Amino acid sequence: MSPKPKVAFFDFACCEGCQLQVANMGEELLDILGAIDVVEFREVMSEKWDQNYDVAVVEGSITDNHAVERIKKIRERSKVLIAYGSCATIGGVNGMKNNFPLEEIRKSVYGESAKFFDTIPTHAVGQVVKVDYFVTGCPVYPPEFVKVLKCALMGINYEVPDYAVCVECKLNENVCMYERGLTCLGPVTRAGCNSWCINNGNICYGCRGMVSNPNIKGAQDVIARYNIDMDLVQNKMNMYNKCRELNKK
Amino acid sequence: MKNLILSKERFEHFISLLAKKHNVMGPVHKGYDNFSFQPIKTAAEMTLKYVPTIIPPKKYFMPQYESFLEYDKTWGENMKAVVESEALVLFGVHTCDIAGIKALNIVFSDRPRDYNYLSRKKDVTIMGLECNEYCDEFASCAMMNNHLPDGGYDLFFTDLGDFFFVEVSTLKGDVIVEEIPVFEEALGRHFKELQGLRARKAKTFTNEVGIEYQHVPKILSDTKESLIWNELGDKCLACGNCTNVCPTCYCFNIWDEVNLDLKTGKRVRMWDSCQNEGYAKVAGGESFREERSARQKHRFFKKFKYMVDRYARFFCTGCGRCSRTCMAQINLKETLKKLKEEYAR
Amino acid sequence: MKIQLKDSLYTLVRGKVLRTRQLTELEKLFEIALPEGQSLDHEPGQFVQVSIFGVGEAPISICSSPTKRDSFELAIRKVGRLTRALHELEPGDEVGIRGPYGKGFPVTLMEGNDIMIVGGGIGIVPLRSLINYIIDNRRDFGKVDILLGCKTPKDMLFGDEVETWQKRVDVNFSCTVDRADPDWKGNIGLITSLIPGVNLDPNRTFAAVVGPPVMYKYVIQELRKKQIPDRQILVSLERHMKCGLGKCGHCQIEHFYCCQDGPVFSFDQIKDLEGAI
Amino acid sequence: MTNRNVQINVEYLTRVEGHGNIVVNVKEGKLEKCQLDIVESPRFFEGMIRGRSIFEAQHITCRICGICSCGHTLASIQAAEDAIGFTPSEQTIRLRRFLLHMENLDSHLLHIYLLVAPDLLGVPSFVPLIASHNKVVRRALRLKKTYNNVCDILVGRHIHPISSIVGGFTKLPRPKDMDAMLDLLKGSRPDIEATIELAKTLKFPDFTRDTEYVGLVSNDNIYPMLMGDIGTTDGVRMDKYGYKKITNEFVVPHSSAKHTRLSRESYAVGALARLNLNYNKLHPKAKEVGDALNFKPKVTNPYLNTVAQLIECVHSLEESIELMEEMKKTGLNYDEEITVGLNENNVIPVKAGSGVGAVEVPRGILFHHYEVDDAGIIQSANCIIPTNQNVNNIEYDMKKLVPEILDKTDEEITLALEMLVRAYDPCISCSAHFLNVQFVNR
Ligand SMILES: Cc1cc2nc3c(=O)[nH]c(=O)nc-3n(C[C@H](O)[C@H](O)[C@H](O)COP(=O)(O)OP(=O)(O)OC[C@H]3O[C@@H](n4cnc5c(N)ncnc54)[C@H](O)[C@@H]3O)c2cc1C
Ligand code: SF4
Ligand code: SF4
Ligand code: SF4
Repeated sequence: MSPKPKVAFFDFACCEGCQLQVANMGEELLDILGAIDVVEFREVMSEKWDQNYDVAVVEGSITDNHAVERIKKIRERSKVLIAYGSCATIGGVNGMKNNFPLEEIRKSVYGESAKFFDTIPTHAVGQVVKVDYFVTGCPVYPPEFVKVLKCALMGINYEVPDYAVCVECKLNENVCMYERGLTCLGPVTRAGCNSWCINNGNICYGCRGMVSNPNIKGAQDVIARYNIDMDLVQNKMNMYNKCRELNKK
Repeated sequence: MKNLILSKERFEHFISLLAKKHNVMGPVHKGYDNFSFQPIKTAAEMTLKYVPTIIPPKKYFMPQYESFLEYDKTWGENMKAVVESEALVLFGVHTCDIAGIKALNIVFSDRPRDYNYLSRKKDVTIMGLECNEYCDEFASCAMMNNHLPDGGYDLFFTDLGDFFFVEVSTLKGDVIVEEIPVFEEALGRHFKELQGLRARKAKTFTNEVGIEYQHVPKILSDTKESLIWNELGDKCLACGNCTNVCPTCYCFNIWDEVNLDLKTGKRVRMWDSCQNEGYAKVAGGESFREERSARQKHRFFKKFKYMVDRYARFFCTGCGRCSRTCMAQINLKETLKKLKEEYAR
Repeated sequence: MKIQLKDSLYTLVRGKVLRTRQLTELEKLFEIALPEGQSLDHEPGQFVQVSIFGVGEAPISICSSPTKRDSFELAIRKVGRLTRALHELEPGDEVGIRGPYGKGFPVTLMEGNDIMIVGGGIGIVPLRSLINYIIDNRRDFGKVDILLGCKTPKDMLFGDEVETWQKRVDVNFSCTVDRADPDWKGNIGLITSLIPGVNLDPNRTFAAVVGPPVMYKYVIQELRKKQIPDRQILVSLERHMKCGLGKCGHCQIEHFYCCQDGPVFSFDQIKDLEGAI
Repeated sequence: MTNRNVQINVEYLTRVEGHGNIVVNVKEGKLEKCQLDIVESPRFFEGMIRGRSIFEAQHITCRICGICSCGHTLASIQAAEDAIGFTPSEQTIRLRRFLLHMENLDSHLLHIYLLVAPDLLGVPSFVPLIASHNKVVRRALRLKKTYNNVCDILVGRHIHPISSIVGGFTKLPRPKDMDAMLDLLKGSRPDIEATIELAKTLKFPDFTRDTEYVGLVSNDNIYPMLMGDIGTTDGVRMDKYGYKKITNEFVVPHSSAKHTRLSRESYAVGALARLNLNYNKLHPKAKEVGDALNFKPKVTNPYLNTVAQLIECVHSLEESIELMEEMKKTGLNYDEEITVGLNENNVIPVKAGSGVGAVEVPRGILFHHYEVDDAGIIQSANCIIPTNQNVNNIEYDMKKLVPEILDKTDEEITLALEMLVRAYDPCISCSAHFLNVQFVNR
């Protein structure tokens, strides 16, 4: 490859855990830095870049008008745009905001001063501008991030697995949560995290977004067997996936 | 054919000695009545009365994930076909799982032969273990005629109270019993006890579904249009668990993984499932089994018809894993029963 | 322990791209040679697995005739990850090749008989291999009819070659498009409309049909009307394939593996199979 | 000089998103305006968590911040358990303390190496250091990776820990896991020692301002991180339920971050505050390092927060090794492994109540407060983040600092202010980002 590609990292509303996840890769990070030229990375760098980016890596959801303008500008300046982390790819936990009327939730947190805050319903980055690569997960699974980065550098596309987390979970030989009497969102959630949460004894919360053709009715039937309030189930499904609804319009 | 006995007192000793010389895998309790084949060093780590493991022993023959080609941009000289293999002893394999291994053997030794599978197969020693009772209500091993030992192992153990009756089936097995001198010759009374057990089993292990398995292919072809398939489709979440845990499912996917230098890399394969979205999709967007009902139907037909047509062997062992694992409670035995009722009408 | 295998099903041989030619906006033709002048030695209708390092592998029909021995040709439509990368290749670049795989057209069985070729859209790709084989061995076959159809005239692959077939005295050629442009002089309409007009002796006719999935049903109906026996109707099926060797399971059609038992089947073999056509 | 006019407006790269602002206005040598605005892009966590099960609380609120997600997790769990009246086991508490140490190590090292060191070495970021100080960068990454790996073993991952939940842990480390963690921790000692050596060579600006330092205090001998009362260097002491009296949140017109004050105009939290309050409870090895670095509480130079962090690192490392070794000796009770999703099994009974969690996270004391109904559904929530508590104190620091350095150049003043703010290790995620400085209309 000619000169090393210029890569910039940006963040919007999020916890910045995903960029930390990248920073946490240890010395492997230096291998990555050997393959690319990081020109902007706000969390750890003061340097700035005024030309176009070969690759923009974007984290976080779009939650106010300012952000809409900013992401549009980033898109214009970038050849390739990677959205990483659930906030960016599917709206993630920020989407829970959309469960409430905007006015109401602003007041509930900021009371009188609510009017100072410009806010719009939470959008995933891909719901505002075109995204070339998606790395879902809250936080991202570093091996997948590296995989996608390599695809971007090679100029080939990456498809987020469209099969359930259960596939990886079974391959890891976990005891299924349903056998333990617990519900789990694995069956409707896209794989690619190597069933991270279940390997560690927790259930799947659906942070990677739903498979393209989930059997929602079937899943509700399954969960309903456990005598749980349907609202709670709905809440659970919406924890990361609320922004899906914006697509339907 | 050689028959031996191993007294229960010596069993622990046997396993410890075996584990000193070999990599031994045995059924280990993972909690919640789930088991898994895991490396073991002592008999105490194993649970011999176990419900079929989450994943069958096929993982030792075709690992969930394996790389089989290392190559780079220069193509020719640096390309290496590789296989990761290790000599293993599998202890305590149930007859249903042995039947599963036999089914896989056929697929991978059918020409053209898959040497990744075959070289691993060569490295595995199989020590079977008889089920004296049903593991649970999901099993249908009697219907599939897999509840009794029928070859496919090196040694076979039957628990007869104070001792194990040990059938030495191959030279490989014989080498092991010779190198670990804890076995005694089987005498007439031992054979008698074995026959006693088999007679008891003949009474308890009866066809669970009430269909002679030879008839299943016909029943399936005649109920192709049945609404039962749609019912399964409505319930199924397409999670793929039923196929991933099945001892005879062998589908896989292939892709390339490059290293960060973008110059070297490998080609890998990972288990795939006919239940997954995209499994049968071709360029142009057409998917040959877009409906979940069609995928479920494919699964049943593959087990009970297609593979029978191709290899004259059923690709269901009756282990019950698919039903046990399905959170949508799609049950193989129940489904077959329903199909039969419909067929009879 | 990692062992190196002497022989593996998955080893690739090196293919060198000799020439490329853009056929249409989406399709490109590649001429590829194996090392040391080795011949691929395929049957018409067979396919190879083509690899690009780090990107992957895909089954592609061989579209040149086996009579052309020092190189072979592939016509590739740009649809996804690998095919897009293939389109970037230039003469001199290398690809990995495995194969040839599968069952092609049973040319020895077909010899001495009349041949009818029905191709729709990209179906012409595997058929081109057969057509050129027949033309190169023309006197071994009886009467030859070629019927081609595509969406619009500019989608017609191998246009100049098709013209030479059209001009030959030893083949009967006809062609149709769904939508014509002003320069079009041929037929307009579905390919099925061409079949009734063909004069044939069903007992000594082999029909080779390749096209998009929807086409088969209607074309076969017409052929059966012409009384061509099912075992003499040959089709080539496309399925998702990964290994090409009857192992990975993706291409299964009932008890057949499309990659090993096909992709060319006689209609007789598959007519009762669920989801084949 | 004294009649100088200075107007500084620190514009952040993220200014566009409205994270934060430093505004300094000196007119004719007189400081007219000096404020730190946090105009954080609001995410409404406290609002959107309403209506959710208490068992989901920690899962959601840890997403407030990726750096201190373990801290948020533990504060949230504490509040949740408090609200439903659940008492965690001794074993659980030990493991939680251990987890908090890992986060402390990870976060402090990130701050020391990636954020402070470039300032002190005169480069804009750690990237140029890869070439000039490759060994140092490698050590930093290695250290971070080590504590991350420990977290991976213990709770699945460091960012948004998986297995630490209300009630305990969903997965407990097996003996071989404990060995692996101990190996990692002990293996990191040489790198920590090298870090101390590096710190000895660094020079920090000379500036002091006495303020009130706030943190957890306790009556036992444990350096309080996970549990305790609230105490201050001005002698205030109260239980955690009084947190609102301590933080005295008030809104100032220029900032969205709620400001806090206690006995005086402002107070500080963080490593420096903790050392000023509990220095004698530190692990002996940490005290040794403190002596070697000439750290003598009460220290009132805010820039030395970085040194305090390093001393705390030694404490966290040594105490976590001791904790793990003890647990290895006694063994763990694996029956305590639990999973509660939506409380399907009623593993943990719920009841209506109100609960507070007060935990020392790397940047200072963090409060979570939930009210739940009898079904365990959250009715209201309140989270007070350390950086918010520090904002007011930083402003007062700046007000004292600016007049002292008016003789310096614009660049120097800006750098001194930036370094001051950075020294507090403002939670990069929950609060502002201080990278780009602009002088306006000087
Ligand atoms: C026997 C056979 C002969 C073929 N001959 C030709 C040919 O001569 N020229 C040509 O252009 N194409 C041919 N194809 C189709 C070609 O294999 C696919 O277009 C190719 O695999 C897509 O790969 P990709 O990486 O570009 O697409 P991807 O990015 O992997 O996916 C794009 C789409 O292609 C589908 N797809 C992926 N892999 C396959 C596969 N192995 N088979 C079918 N669809 C797939 C995917 O489901 C997806 O819908 C043939 C296919 C078969 C089975
Ligand atoms: S635990 Fe969850 S992800 Fe795993 S198999 Fe069960 S449902 Fe699927
Ligand atoms: S396990 Fe059950 S839900 Fe999952 S794919 Fe199989 S049948 Fe469907
Ligand atoms: S189909 Fe079900 S019962 Fe039959 S072998 Fe597979 S998992 Fe076992």
